[in-house]
Amino acid sequence: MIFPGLLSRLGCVLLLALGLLAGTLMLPRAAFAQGAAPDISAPLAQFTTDKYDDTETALNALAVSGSPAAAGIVAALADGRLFYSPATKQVLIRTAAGGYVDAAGGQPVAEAPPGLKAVRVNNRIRRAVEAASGALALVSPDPAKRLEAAGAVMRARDEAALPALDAALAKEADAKVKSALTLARASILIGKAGVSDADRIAAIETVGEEGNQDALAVLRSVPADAAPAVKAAANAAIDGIEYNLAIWSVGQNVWYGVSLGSVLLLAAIGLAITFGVMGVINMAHGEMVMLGAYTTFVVQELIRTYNPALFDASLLIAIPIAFVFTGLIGILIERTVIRFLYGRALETLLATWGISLILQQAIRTMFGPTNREVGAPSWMSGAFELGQLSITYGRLWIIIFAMLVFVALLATLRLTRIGLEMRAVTQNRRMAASMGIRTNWVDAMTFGLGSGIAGIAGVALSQIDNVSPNLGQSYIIDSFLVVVFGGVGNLWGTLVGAMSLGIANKMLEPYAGAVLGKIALLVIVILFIQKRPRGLFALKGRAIET
Amino acid sequence: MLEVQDIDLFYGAAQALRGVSLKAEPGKVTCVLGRNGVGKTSLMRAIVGQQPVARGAIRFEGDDITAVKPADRARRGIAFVPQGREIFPLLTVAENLQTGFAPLKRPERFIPDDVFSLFPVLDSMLRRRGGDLSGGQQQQLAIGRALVMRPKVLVLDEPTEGIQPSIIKDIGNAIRYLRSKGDMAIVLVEQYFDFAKELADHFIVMERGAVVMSGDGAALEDPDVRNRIAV
Amino acid sequence: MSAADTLEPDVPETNDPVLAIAKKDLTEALLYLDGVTVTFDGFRALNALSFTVDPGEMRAIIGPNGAGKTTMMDVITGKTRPDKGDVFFAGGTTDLTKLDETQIATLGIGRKFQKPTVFEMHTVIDNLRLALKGQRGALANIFKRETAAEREKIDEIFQTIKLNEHRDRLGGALSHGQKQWLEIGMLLAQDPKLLLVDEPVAGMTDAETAQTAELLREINANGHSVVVVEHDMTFVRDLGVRVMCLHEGSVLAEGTLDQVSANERVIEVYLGR
Amino acid sequence: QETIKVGVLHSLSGTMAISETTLKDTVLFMIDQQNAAGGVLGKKLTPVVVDPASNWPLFAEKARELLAKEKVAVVFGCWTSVSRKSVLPVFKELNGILFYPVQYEGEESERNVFYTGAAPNQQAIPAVDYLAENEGVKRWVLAGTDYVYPRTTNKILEAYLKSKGVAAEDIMINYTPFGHSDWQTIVADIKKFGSAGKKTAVVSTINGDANVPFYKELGNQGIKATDIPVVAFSVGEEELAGIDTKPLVGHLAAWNYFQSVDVPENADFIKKWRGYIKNDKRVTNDPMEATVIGFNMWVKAVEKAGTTDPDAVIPALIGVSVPNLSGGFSTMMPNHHITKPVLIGEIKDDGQFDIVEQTPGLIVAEEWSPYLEGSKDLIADWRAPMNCGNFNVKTGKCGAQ
Amino acid sequence: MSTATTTPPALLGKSGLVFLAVVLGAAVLVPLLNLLTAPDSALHVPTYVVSLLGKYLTYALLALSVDLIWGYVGILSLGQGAFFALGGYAMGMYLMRQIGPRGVYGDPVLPDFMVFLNWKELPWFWYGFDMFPFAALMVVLAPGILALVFGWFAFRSRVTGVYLSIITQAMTFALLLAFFRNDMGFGGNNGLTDFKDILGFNIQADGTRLTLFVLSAVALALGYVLCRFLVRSHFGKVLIAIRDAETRVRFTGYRAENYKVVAFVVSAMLAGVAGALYVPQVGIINPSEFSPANSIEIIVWVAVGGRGTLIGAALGAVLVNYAKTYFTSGMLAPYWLFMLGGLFVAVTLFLPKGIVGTFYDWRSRRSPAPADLEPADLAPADLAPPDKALPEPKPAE
Ligand SMILES: Nc1ncnc2c1ncn2[C@@H]1O[C@H](COP(=O)(O)OP(=O)(O)OP(=O)(O)O)[C@@H](O)[C@H]1O
Ligand SMILES: Nc1ncnc2c1ncn2[C@@H]1O[C@H](COP(=O)(O)OP(=O)(O)OP(=O)(O)O)[C@@H](O)[C@H]1O
Ligand SMILES: [Mg+2]
Ligand SMILES: [Mg+2]
Repeated sequence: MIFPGLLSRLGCVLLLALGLLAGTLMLPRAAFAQGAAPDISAPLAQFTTDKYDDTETALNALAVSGSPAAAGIVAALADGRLFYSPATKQVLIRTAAGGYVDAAGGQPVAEAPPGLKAVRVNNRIRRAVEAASGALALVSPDPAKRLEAAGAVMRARDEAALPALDAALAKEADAKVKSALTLARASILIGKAGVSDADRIAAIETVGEEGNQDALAVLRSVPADAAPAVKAAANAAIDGIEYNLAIWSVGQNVWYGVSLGSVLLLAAIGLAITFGVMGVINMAHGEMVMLGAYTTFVVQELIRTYNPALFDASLLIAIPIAFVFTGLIGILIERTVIRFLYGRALETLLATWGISLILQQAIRTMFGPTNREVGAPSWMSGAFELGQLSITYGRLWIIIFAMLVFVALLATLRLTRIGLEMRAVTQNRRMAASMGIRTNWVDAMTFGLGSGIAGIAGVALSQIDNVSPNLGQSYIIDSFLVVVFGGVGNLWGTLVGAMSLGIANKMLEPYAGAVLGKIALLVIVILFIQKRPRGLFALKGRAIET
Repeated sequence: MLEVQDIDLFYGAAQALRGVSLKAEPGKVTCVLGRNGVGKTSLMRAIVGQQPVARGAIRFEGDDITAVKPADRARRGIAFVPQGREIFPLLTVAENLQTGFAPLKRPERFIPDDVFSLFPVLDSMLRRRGGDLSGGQQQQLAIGRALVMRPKVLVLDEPTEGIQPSIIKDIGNAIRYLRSKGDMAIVLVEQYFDFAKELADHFIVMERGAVVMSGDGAALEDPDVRNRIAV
Repeated sequence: MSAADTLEPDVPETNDPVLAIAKKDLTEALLYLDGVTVTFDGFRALNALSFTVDPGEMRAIIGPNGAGKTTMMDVITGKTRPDKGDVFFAGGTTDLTKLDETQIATLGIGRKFQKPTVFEMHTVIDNLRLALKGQRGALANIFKRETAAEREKIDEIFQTIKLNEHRDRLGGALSHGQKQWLEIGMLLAQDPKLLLVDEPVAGMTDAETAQTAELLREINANGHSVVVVEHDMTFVRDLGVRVMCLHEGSVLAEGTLDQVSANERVIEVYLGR
Repeated sequence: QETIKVGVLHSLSGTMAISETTLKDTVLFMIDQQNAAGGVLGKKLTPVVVDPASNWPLFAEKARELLAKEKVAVVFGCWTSVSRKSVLPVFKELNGILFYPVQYEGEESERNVFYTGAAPNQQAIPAVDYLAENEGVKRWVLAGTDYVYPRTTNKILEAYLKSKGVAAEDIMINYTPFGHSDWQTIVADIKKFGSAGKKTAVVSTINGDANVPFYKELGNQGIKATDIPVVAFSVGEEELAGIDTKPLVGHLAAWNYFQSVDVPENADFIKKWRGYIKNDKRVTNDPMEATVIGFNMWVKAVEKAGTTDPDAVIPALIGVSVPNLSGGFSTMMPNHHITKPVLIGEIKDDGQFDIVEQTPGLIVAEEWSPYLEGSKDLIADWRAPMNCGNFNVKTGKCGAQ
Repeated sequence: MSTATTTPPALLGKSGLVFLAVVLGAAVLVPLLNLLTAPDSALHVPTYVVSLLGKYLTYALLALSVDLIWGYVGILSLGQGAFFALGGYAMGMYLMRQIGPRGVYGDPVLPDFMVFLNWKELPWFWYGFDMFPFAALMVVLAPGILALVFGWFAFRSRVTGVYLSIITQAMTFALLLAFFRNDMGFGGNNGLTDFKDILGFNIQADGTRLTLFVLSAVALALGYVLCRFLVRSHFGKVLIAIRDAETRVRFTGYRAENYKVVAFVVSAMLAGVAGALYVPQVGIINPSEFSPANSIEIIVWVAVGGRGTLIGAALGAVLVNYAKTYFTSGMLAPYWLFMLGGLFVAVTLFLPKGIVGTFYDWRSRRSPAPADLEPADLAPADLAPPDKALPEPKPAE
């Protein structure tokens, strides 16, 4: 597999290599039956030339050297902990504790020579490391690691790994790992020179059963000069997989659509309150989202400085803070500006436009004009596979989060006293006051709620977009589009509007491309509004006229 | 209980009320009569606080409430049935009634049975949106909504407008019943003279923003009053 | 229109004789409704409603709140489309259900709304000017000038609606009752063949009510057909015309006011005892 | 005391502020340094800063204001091509001098403009060469924002790749709107394109804000540099400062300068810059270096000409050589572009670049690309007697006249 | 301002005359001061200022076009910039064709951007733009036809209020994306630039600049008279009625959609003319003119000046843009967004009807007219108002 879900979950193959090697330090001798303590000084010397070609040769030499030190050196290289001294040509490994040990022998070095330089790696070296460590990890005691290693071997399709693979296969007890190993072996066989046609066809069948994108890649690598029967088998397998994938790709597009939809929903849902319920044409809505994102940034900075251990919880901590903070800003805006504008909806456009300019520039002055880094907690990075769907955790959480926010908001509006008062006040402020409802308070709360929701949307959006002063601007148009498309004043409309726009967008994109797809979507919305001039979930009947 | 003293009211530069005074007492119905555009509605708005007064004072239970906000007047016990219904169009009938809970304490937050026995149609349409109701149904809802507040003063601006005769009778009976309980003061604007005549304990007649006549209910029998309004 | 048949106390919802009569009257009737049904989310606001209005006839319609009177007007003026049933105008020549509000208005059907609706940001006189019968085309109206005849007509209407001193005030600044009058004035200005008047005297004093009745009679005498909806029985009596009582979306009783108000069912659901 | 006014025409608000604000600071820093060193021609320099607010017509208006009203001697400014195009007529009309510090699509050479950023051959082509040679890339995704720079660059690259024997089906070209933020489909497509059994790389001319979500999506979908490397031409240290680069280690960028260039000149510059801006984390990047080079060239040319009069400074600028920050010298060529080394860097986990390749010598800009039909016969030479930005060697005529 | 009661309504009224005098006065004075005074004289108007003023005037005309539909018909178009840009592109295409072989590649027919993207021949929609009369026709036709088609569909389907606003925004956004595409043949993001001459006159010559300025002033004056005439006519009364109670208008027998379409098309054409005058004066037209934010800004100008007053729209446009010019230079440059934002907030709070609207209010309060409320010339009537936004008395709080 080229992109095994679990592999990418770790995000970085270097970590993987380290983990694999740590677990298998004692095993290389078994895997590569060799004599005792071979001499590795030649490869080590090559590490000190500061040339990628030499580094690669050295690495390959090490991998087959059978030296017990090899694994440690490879791990250090992958991890950027392998150093050399240009002066003394000594190669050293930095330990976790910060000290140095000699690469060849492993004895601690009392005093590192001055001017140490790291042995540099580039993508080519990284791939070589991966291949090397993959072979080493095939016999790890941990089945999960073996599974990952099998995937890595399959990806590398390095013929040199074949003996190790065979050895591992012979010993393997775990069925899952075994099939992965078989697959890896088949993948190598397909492209290997001098394999009998029958073996190749068998290998093609094995790979063909896997049925995913990676299998496709393997099958396409059948040598051009292969026998016709082999080619036919490969083509048949390819056709089968492509058909399979085409079906899955519909599902994949729907998934992309839903996840885009949930982003749109998050961006729009606060607006569904300030605009949809209150009728304020809130041009500063995007800036509320931005404030939420910056809150996340600040929270993460604080956590990084004071308690890095909490980093994984940083988003959870940021959510209530962003809600309260942006909510308070919203209340401030409502009390100082918006409240003078009720009944003059269009003027709210002017004022909130002004406010949005001010907020943008304020953030620019405080945090600078450039993007700020908001990190992803580990539980939000990576992806897993569901059939042929690749589902990223980040998106999954955003969808879940969007739904939670939606349900919470719906419940607040429908089931609570304040929800009722909000709706009453926005429908007839004067009469609501005469019913004893404190309209000032309700207005402030409603605007605060809408702003606060925008703020927590910002927490989520900080995970997928820039955290910059312009963040809000990029969502404001889409947000209005969603709210209006769904039907103003109807929360369900916002939900369905966001989802249908998201899915439509993602369905169009593969055919029309991103630009034309977006244009087509806009045109569709325009035409759709002709059919339903009050949006998807239009309120009907007399009630809307009064 | 409620006392309006010598108030002036303006819309921009136009004066709508000139030195109007009025009194409402518990267990009594005060009727405001007059032709179109003489300022009846303006007076009611002044009482509930929807329109500020330029001069004069409004007192309620001894306090000067001239500067008190409408919501706080409602919380003190002044309920309003406005001309033109002004129900909340997108709230259901039930929700419309529940808006009246705002001044109430938690245990009192229920809809009194009276409301439904008076206007059975509301009970059968609890889930319909207020704005979808027919005109007369909306008027009934507006009255019901005010009653939910258990007010001390009930201000009714032409409550019979657009209501079918049988229910007008019921409303009349209801007002009589509320009056008989003795703790509620009722201010009633009414063009339907016979209706007013039957209910009024006190009345004022307005003309061009000013009070031109006032007296006890009995004085309404005087043909003079009817003429005044008819001119 | 032969009334006798429809005077039975209880007219069932779909009474064949009624339909037969209605059919027969199609070519003579100015307005013809047959089996009109309107439902809102499953609620039947009109239930197979059938009746006709003859040219030059004035008809009063009463009925409990929610009986469907306003909905009936909505159907006639094109605001609401019926689920079922026919609505014809001018002797069956025009199917109103196929037309939109503007077309219906240009045919000569004018309406006064239950809740007075005037152009709030226009002066009273401009409200009348806009309503005045005449050119409706967009381009033509760019160069339109007011004629002497039009000015006279407006003055005349002002006499009737007694808002002369309010000529230059904004419609939105009028009191409720004044708006009612203004809307009646606008209806007069339109000079329609058929007037649909929804609760014209709500919020009027007794004297004004009498005047309005007089006004409507006069309009009717000038050859206009009128359909009036009202709850004010004095007013209906003043009109002195055929009365029809709606209930739950269909005709409950029809006849003179006395006949109708003697009807047990009408008393029960509408008048009260 | 008489001073010399220096115009600074960079957006400080709007969408471009994110990139351009730093350049404004750089010019101010350079002026500060120059004044500390005694100014120019014995006069102090005073900056005139305006904010064209990422609004192209406003660029023209502000340029006019700088030249006509403020009478500045030189202007440092612009980032996007359209802003340059917008001010161009103004500089020509009022005979001003503009230093333009950003890599761009080429196809231009004007008397009044000095281009200190890279032309496509000074950035894109070496990057592609590197990938082909070092990573054995056989299949190419050219992904860009749908505007002129990516379009032109990709046209050039496409022609170049084809000339190197890459088949048409091994090139995928994809354009996205400005500020595109949902990259799921495209990244998935890239993944699919890359799984055809041949080594695949992405050449990204994705612009500005769209990069962050793009890289985040790459990370999310687990596309690692070892699988499908991405080489970008618009992503530098400043842009990376907003991304968690751990999942991106190994992806590449091609520039003429990286902060990590390990030479004393650069270390010195970074130190002074951080001191000036009072932030010892502040990064440096390629357009900053281009600004610095341009500034120093202008100073040198003014001193050579003995006046700030554009008619004297413009010819004086040609041939001026100043140290660049990567240890060599850059020279202003007669085509008003400068010579540059090309550096390829791999992203490191600290947001810096590991320089994996550097061209041995300096590369001269090809302002008119030989790979484009219309421009292959054009050359620019602003020295007498040619004095032409678009001389057609076939017809022997200067095109614009 | 004359009230609507004088019959026939006075076409201009006092403030209208003042406005025309100012605009036409400027048209005469500015060139004179530019040509006849010495550059160091206090009265001298530098050429640089002339082209700035010329730009403001085209913005003023654009704002006027918005006010016609927003102030009087209640159509809040968030896509007015599209019509402006289309007019601009029509003019830009003419100017591009005028370059002829003077482009950098020396191609006699193809504009530069087509040459370097390897276009072989001129796309059909560029035909005819080498002729000024054709281009001039397209300046009004292109926006006019788009407005006609768009308006006809939208108004016939009774799309109103925010729904209309948002689809106009979607329209301009779609156009923005389309024009950004290089494949469209309009120069992509770089747009059309580097114009040489117009009708044979060098576009950078001072004389041409002055002429363009004068033309802009005259166009603004004519545009004002046209709008004023429209809104004062019976047609205009119907427009205002539509703004306040569209359904009622239909029941009165007017075909509201036709009225709206006519107003929309006229407004689009005015915007197109503004765009056409704008392009030669600023020297560039690029897709960012289609950006939704631009269109919103136009609305903001109108609101600042006073919606539904025409004069206010023009005034607001000039004022806001002057503020922008002023604030973006010098000491204030880093803070100019604070100022501009602050200005918008302050105007809404303290001058609720915009500058001109508030002035009218103040004047009528000083001399109480027969009416207690100022008729005809504007007021709220908002889209989807939560409360009916009318001379609603404010609660006593
Ligand atoms: N919002 C307003 N703005 C300006 N003037 C108003 C406003 N509301 C009412 N008026 C004017 O104030 C006067 C009194 O109006 P008000 O509504 O109090 O009359 P009313 O006695 O209630 O009449 P009606 O019986 O018709 O309801 C009228 O002349 C009316 O035109
Ligand atoms: N959109 C709607 N949804 C649900 N019910 C509706 C809707 N519109 C009208 N109704 C119901 O239809 C019925 C008929 O209403 P209509 O307004 O026609 O009555 P009406 O006879 O005019 O009454 P009134 O005398 O009170 O004006 C009422 O019960 C009303 O609640
Ligand atoms: Mg009243
Ligand atoms: Mg009704």
